[in-house]
Amino acid sequence: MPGLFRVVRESLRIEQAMEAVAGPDRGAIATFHGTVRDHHDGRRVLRLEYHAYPAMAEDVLSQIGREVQDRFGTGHVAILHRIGVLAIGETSVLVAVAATHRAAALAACAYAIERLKAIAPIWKKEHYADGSAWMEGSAADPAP
Amino acid sequence: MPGLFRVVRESLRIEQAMEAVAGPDRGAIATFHGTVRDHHDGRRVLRLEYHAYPAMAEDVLSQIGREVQDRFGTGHVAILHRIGVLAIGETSVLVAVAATHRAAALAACAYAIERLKAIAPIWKKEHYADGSAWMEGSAADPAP
Amino acid sequence: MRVSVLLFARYREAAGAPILEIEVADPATLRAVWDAVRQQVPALRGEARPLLACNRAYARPETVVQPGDEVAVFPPVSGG
Amino acid sequence: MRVSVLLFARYREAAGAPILEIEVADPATLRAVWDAVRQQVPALRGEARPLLACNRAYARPETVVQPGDEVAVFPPVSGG
Repeated sequence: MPGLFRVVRESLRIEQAMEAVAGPDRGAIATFHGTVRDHHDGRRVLRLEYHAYPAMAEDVLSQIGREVQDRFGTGHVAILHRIGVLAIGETSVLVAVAATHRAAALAACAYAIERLKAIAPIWKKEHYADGSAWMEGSAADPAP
Repeated sequence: MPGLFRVVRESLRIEQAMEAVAGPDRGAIATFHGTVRDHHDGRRVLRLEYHAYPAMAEDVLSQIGREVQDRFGTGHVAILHRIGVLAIGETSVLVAVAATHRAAALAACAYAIERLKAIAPIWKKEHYADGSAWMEGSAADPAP
Repeated sequence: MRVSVLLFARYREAAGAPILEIEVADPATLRAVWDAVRQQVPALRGEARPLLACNRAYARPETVVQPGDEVAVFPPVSGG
Repeated sequence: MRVSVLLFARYREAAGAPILEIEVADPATLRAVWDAVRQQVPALRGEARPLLACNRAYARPETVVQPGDEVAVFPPVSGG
């Protein structure tokens, strides 16, 4: 299956995700970039730290790619997540989906980022001027 | 108002659109890229030619930016359309929307490309091995 | 009243020119302008869905054209 | 039966180590493994929603752990 599913420490580059999904038989590419915001719930954020269970996270991202194939009919999916300490404005996650038509590309891209947030074993820690806090999601337990 | 709305002859670069919309208070950027496909309705396409009413097209793209602001609450929108002759795989249109949260960015991006296709005074001509044909959309007359 | 009409895409190819200079009775509506264009370009006589614009904005056929207005007619759009 | 349990994020900080070696009666379920982890790490005793994984896939508490399985426990995820 085509596709690129990685958890990495280096800066994420949109070109890498685009190249992994583009092709002459596809007319549409939708992408999503999560970037580090300088605030959360009214509190000033200085930087973020992402931690992962990398081997399982890459398996889960690949699984999301298979779900996209089943639901939207395209296997041209790239999902990249960065870990480590990120500064404000840096990209923490990148999703790119290419498809023949735009509706599938746009819907699949939105689906993939929702699924990533619900099931990828990755955690975010927010750092403030006076401390830090782990974020924990509220999604249902992904166990089958 | 922030935003970038252009009809250009040069290659479209995703970096230009991203830079125009990104910022430290926004955690999400959604993009859409329309690229030239090598087929349409079962027919092999050799290249595409885009023609526009450039001054009006840029006004219409700016109007779409204002619609996005009204509906999705973000003015961080870039819409770039290329004109001239494009080879297979080249990008004909680029939309980027940044917002505080992902739902708004994703929905606004999908909205902007739909509106562009419905109302921007731009036309596509497909070139085949044995001729060419203007494409014409089926959207309702945009007159108020 | 003399009006310069911008043509685009297939209409431009049909007319063989990007701009047509037409004469219409004053005051003229966009509908009258379009009728004069079709008179001058036989290939456009069968057009069912022309889009009309005045000063770079879509406009209805009833719109009255003022001297100096930028008037354009073109087929349904297909960008993206 | 000896099981190595991978911990992540807040659980790792609570335990002060990325891996815990625990002893459980054979055959052991993931629930028994988690109970043993909580026994060893008092700070995790109040955890209501641990996620459990076996061989890099989410698994239910009833899952029986085989020797050599890669077992992990971690809090609700928050990537993106």
